[in-house]
Amino acid sequence: MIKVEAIVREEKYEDVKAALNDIDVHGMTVSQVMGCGVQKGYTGVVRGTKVDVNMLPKIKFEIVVPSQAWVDRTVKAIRQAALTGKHGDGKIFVYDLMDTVRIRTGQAGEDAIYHEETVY
Amino acid sequence: MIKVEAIVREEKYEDVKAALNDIDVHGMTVSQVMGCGVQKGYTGVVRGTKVDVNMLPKIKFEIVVPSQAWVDRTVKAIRQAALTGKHGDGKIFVYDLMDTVRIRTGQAGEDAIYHEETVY
Amino acid sequence: MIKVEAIVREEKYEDVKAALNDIDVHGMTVSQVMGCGVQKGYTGVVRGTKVDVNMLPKIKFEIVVPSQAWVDRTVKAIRQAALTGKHGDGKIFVYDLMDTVRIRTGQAGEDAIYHEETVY
Amino acid sequence: MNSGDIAFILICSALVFFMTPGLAFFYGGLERRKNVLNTMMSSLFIMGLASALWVLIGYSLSFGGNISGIIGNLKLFGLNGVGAEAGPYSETIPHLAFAMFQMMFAIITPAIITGSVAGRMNFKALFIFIALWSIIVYYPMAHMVWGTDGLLGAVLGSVDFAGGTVVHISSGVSGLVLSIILGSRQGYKQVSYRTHNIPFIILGGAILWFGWFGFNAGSALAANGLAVQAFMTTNTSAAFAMLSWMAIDFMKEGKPTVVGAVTGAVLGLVAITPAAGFVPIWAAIIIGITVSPICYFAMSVVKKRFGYDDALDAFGCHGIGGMWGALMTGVFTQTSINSVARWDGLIFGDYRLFLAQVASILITVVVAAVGTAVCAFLVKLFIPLRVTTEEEKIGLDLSQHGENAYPAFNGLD
Amino acid sequence: MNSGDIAFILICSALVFFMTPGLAFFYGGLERRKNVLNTMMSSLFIMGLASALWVLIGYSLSFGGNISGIIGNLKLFGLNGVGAEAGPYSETIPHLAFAMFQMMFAIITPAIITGSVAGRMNFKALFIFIALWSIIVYYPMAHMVWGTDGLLGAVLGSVDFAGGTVVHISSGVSGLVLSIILGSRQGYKQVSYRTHNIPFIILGGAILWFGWFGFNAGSALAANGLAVQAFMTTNTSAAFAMLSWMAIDFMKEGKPTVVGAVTGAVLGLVAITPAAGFVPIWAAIIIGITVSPICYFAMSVVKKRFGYDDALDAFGCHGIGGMWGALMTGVFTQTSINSVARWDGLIFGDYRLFLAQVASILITVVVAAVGTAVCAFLVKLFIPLRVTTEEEKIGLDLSQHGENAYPAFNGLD
Amino acid sequence: MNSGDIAFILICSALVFFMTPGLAFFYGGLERRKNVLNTMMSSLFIMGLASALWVLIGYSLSFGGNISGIIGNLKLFGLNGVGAEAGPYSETIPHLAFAMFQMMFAIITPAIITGSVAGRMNFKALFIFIALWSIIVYYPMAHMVWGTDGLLGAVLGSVDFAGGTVVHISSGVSGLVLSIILGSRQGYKQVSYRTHNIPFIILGGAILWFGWFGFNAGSALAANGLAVQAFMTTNTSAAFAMLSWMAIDFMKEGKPTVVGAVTGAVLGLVAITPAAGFVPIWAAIIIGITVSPICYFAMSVVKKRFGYDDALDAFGCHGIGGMWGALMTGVFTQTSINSVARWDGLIFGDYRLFLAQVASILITVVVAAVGTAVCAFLVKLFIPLRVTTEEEKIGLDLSQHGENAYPAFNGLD
Ligand SMILES: Nc1ncnc2c1ncn2[C@@H]1O[C@H](COP(=O)(O)OP(=O)(O)O)[C@@H](O)[C@H]1O
Ligand SMILES: Nc1ncnc2c1ncn2[C@@H]1O[C@H](COP(=O)(O)OP(=O)(O)O)[C@@H](O)[C@H]1O
Ligand SMILES: Nc1ncnc2c1ncn2[C@@H]1O[C@H](COP(=O)(O)OP(=O)(O)O)[C@@H](O)[C@H]1O
Repeated sequence: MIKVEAIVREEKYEDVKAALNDIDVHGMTVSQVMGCGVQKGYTGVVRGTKVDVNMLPKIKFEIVVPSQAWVDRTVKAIRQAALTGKHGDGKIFVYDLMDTVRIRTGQAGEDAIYHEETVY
Repeated sequence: MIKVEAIVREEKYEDVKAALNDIDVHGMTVSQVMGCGVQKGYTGVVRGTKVDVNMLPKIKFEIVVPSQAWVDRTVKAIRQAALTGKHGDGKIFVYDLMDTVRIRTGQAGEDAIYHEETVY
Repeated sequence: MIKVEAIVREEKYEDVKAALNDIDVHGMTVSQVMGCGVQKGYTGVVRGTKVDVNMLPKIKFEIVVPSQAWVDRTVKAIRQAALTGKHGDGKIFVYDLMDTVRIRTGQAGEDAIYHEETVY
Repeated sequence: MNSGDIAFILICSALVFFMTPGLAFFYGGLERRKNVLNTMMSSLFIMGLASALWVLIGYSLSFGGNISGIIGNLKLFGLNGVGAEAGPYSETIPHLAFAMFQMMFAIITPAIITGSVAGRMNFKALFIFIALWSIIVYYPMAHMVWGTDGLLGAVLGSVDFAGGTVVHISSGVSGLVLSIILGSRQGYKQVSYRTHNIPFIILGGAILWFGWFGFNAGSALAANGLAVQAFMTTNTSAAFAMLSWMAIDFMKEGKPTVVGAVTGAVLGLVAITPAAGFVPIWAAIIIGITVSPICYFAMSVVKKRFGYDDALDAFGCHGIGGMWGALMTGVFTQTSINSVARWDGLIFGDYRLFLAQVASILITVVVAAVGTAVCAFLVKLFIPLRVTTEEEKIGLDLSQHGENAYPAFNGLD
Repeated sequence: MNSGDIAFILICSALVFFMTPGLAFFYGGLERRKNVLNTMMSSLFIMGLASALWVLIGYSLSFGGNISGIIGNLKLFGLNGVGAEAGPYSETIPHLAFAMFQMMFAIITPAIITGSVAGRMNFKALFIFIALWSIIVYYPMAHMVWGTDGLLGAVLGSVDFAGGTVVHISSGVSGLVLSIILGSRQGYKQVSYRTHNIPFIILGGAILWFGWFGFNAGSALAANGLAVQAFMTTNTSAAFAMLSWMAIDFMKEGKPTVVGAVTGAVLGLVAITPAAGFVPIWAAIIIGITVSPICYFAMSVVKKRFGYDDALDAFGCHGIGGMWGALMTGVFTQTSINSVARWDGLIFGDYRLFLAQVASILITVVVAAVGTAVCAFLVKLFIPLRVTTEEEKIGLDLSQHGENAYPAFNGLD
Repeated sequence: MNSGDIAFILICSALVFFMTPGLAFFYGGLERRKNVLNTMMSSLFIMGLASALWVLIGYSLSFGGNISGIIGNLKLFGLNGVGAEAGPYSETIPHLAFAMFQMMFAIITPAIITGSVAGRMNFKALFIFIALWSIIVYYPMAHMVWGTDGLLGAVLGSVDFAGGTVVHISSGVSGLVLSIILGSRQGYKQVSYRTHNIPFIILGGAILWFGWFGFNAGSALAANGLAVQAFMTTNTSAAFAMLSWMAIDFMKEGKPTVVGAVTGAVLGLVAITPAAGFVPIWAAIIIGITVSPICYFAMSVVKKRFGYDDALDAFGCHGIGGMWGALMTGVFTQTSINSVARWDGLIFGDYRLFLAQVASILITVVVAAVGTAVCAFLVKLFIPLRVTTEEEKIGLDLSQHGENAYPAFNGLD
């Protein structure tokens, strides 16, 4: 069990989601975060006064996959979809997991994230 | 130090919190996330036009506990409280931690999450 | 690669950010979370009726650093900035990472988080 | 016909109309996020339903003819014959203008009820309930209080300037009864219900206060000195009630709350409604100061003691506040201000009006309570009143309307 | 001069003014979060631009003099000579009051267009487009329909009480044409566009309904029986259209949506606009009930079939709804209600008004479509109509205005 | 008595009333999220407090009797004797209607001040400050400018149509002084303060503009040609000021901001206030165009240079904009438009009105500055003016009111 955590640009949210779907990654958890790094934001203007906006909205994807092979595919897909080539494209962090449990069935380990049919 | 991370249905938030309290887990961090998996959302209608909602709001609990025994208790409590038996009940992910520090006291390791009296 | 995750008081957000800047940590991801622990919230009043607020807004910082030395510096800086001495100051959790990738360049490992010039 | 009066009543009608969306925001802000749309919609659909019913039969049943002082008849069906000429209720404005102004009251009154049952009522059941309630409770109430030869007004001699009994007591009591029939929300008492959007409460409260000028001053049915008097008593009562709630908050918790201040202002408006065009300004000060502690007590102590779940305090605000206002009208009315009142109030040494007010309040309580029970019973024959446990948990926005109020605020658009 | 009429028109002007920010919220709530400010600003800046143009040349070109029944002249430049005395359009109010009331229509009409092009139009291009469109489409339309010796009104004999053709058809059709010229938003059809803030839609819809009383009743230009009649038909149509949309939602999805109910109410208001002061109340009921299914069909089926991206349905609501209203005016008008109409409607046995209405609709469609194409062409000579792909992705709030609507709601402000 | 005039003043009073919650939203949207409720409440509680004071002593001290041209007396305590008959200020409306209309000005004026001190003032201290300020600054100002035999108006001959000095200069200058006494917010200059909810700014701005029609046109105290003139100059100035701010934004940053456009509109409204019923429409265009750059300079350059923390620019908008308007009134006034002015403006060759205006501005500045210092000193004797450092960090919503504006938006309610 490995977790791939990607921080990407807000406007890339739909592209990344689509790219993950394309490689058959359907399970994911997404959240809104703020980030800074090399890219340091922009300067807004409120009533003529400059205002620094140095935390930018980013999207965090968390995807748990069963193997390193899946990690590679996932990272590749995300990179392709999220790339603009400009500073601020984001980072991908990879973590090891001890265990996973599917609440519905109680399945643990790989079974917990293995996907049968997708249900609407 | 082990982190239990549970993604559950939004409407189960209060039940899970209560279940954790019951087994004397009082420290936790909670956030709003969106998720998809086997359960793929629903179809809304805006002015007669179908609109797919395929990311559903979920609640993420993060609970750091000192031992595997606590992990088991915690996972069990969450599962019981969060279960509906339908797709979308969520997942529990378990991670290993290198260290923990309590900001207030500087205590590290288990002490950092050990709870004295609860203070209002 | 190590991740330092700090949960701090909402009103300490700017202080912590400044403290991190001071020790030259520029890359970070921040999000809003809710938390409870020893500190159990406060009691509000709506139209004369007491209302318990037992999840308090907190800020989560996630900072990936290359080495244990950086972890120590970072933890120290955060502690100093976030400390009030009262319950609820928060916790710092430290995790091991398997890998890191910079989306823009594809760099992995330390290079992924190493910062060249900061760009606006 | 007087163009100044017509202009005034037209604009006042628009102001009263605007109060119903104001109420939607007032209530919507008080509710939990997952129920905000359902809460707002519960007021909004009535802008459609009650308008339609009013045009078809409501005006006729309320103000057309008279059957035993209880209700009108159907001679004015479809506003037939209600046109540009003056009607029986005012000589200076078209009959249709009077019907229109009154329509706005028939919209907001049932909307008030919905505050009591927020968070758990089946929307379809609510739709039918409101239609029935308009016919079974509202039209008779309007007739009895304001109609030609109405029982409470013309016969008994009680007075109600802009709807203390017709609007506030009737809706507040109906809300209470319906909320008891429905039962409490899940986890009521264990879980704390916080407001989800206080700026919306402020917005709603501000629109209500703004519109209330049309409500009360407009009830003079002319742009004259009486309208000015009603306008001033209205604002004065609201102002003092706001301050008096702030004082209670301050004394009890050390901090005046925003929700409390807005609630206080609304209470002042409720309480002055029956009295607005009958009492002197100093009486409005007294009415405003006293209504807040009384309703504070009802909402925080009585509600808890008896354990009913009057979710957004329709009863605590409008029921109790309306009764207090109607009583005080019996205390402070001066026939010299408005000769529609037959007798002076208690404080001026005459007890007759006061007794008429008490009788009028009691009859209103009975009509509202029994009428609501009957309506609920009828609806229940066809459709469950309450949503399922699961629907309630998920929230009524999604379960009743398939919508999410602010998907972008934790979603990603 | 009549002070009642002056008071009425002044307040009605304020009410119509308030509709434009109402529209900003109605549209803003419907858009995605990243475009909400741009969407609102697209209505707001017109409060500045159209007011300025109107004072300088707009009123003169619309209502000053007459060139071939098509447009006015520049004799009243800068409102020169338009003052406290009565003007040619009403004897009981100052000429300047008439110019002011009409100004409010010249503001909201172009604002409606912007709903069609939300989410992708360059703000600077929109600014210039709106200025051109006011001159090329709006002033001629206002003149032709309402001006002395105007082609559609005075000459052809078609009627338009408060702006079915001038306001709604012209803006709706222009929106459609401009949205086709611009092309669809990125990912249109693949990605689903959800509303981002339904309470704002409710707020905007409520302000629109509230202001519409000024729009329609004020168009009587006096506080008289006709104004009362227009007020009542307006509310009645809105109410029935809301209920009829709720019925469709219920039949199709089992759940009435909040967005649908508000949309229905707005449709009822659109459709009754040309008819408000010409038809009996029962006709308003019919107009209200029928407009919702027709527009529902246009928005959900026709739009999909043809694939144009009328983002917030300016065409589906105002274009289609306006046409239906103008047609129905030809069906239900009674000269006995308002003798401005030369002939009775179709249902009363006379086909002449109906034909005039059809002709008037067709001419309006042509003027709006051609005028819009011309304006877009002119703008394009200097500035691209559309934002870049990247700007569109990032959102128009940041790319066009450098702002973020609610930074605190996922930010940490 | 004229029913048209009464209708007009009643509705205008309601419109002006509505401006105060409008201001609450305008200010609330500009503030940081953690202070939004406190910022809104700072306007709201004044709806209670200033109304109560006005009824008790305010009207009497402002408009009852005359002591040395500086202040009235207490003969009209509790509005005693102010009733349905005409009063000394207008023959066509009841005396009480005039008192009511004026009350709305006494509410909004102190509310404006609170913009300067947002984010750091102790709420209890603010409460007492506002009470004192009303008595020490506002009532004298109102008397001096508008009261019988008032120093600035009747004696000196300066004119102020709807409150340039009384309302805007007095509140803006007081805000500046109070913000200096309080000191800057923590981290002012280091940390950037962003607006937290721009749609609320739009909503507030729109309500202000809408209500301002009542403010300015209503100041004619009758529904007549002068009211129409004031209405038109008001809208015209707002429109051109909005456009002129957009032009500045465009020239300086390449993008017109939404906050800027709304700010510009408000500036146009401020500047035209003293002039509305005295100047021709072309002068309103000039006043509108010029006020934005002047205030832009004050807010962006002067404020930075001197380093005071006028948080939401009450001084930058109302102080500076009001002075500019009062000056321009001395330039463009035409006695032929309104014979209340004794002399024509500078541009028509007479310097006397201009000098009177300058004197009136200076006196207002002194009264406001000294009065504010005195009030602040008095309050400080009993209670600290400023919250503690920790309370400021946590936010004033929680620390002053125990509330959280939108708990559900990052909470989980
Ligand atoms: N050391 C870090 N720890 C955690 N998150 C980081 C770190 N560095 C960058 N990030 C996240 O990645 C985002 C993009 O990083 P940035 O350095 O601006 O761009 P790039 O990776 O293209 O050089 C940041 O906004 C932040 O959310
Ligand atoms: N592979 C995954 N990685 C991260 N989060 C996941 C993953 N799979 C599922 N989730 C999270 O768990 C939630 C529930 O999963 P889902 O597959 O829909 O239901 P179930 O576990 O009952 O089959 C999702 O909405 C998502 O937030
Ligand atoms: N066991 C835990 N797991 C995850 N988060 C925790 C845990 N304990 C505390 N936290 C987080 O740390 C915050 C502060 O903890 P708390 O115990 O209240 O204060 P202190 O650390 O000062 O004793 C909590 O609000 C919560 O977000």
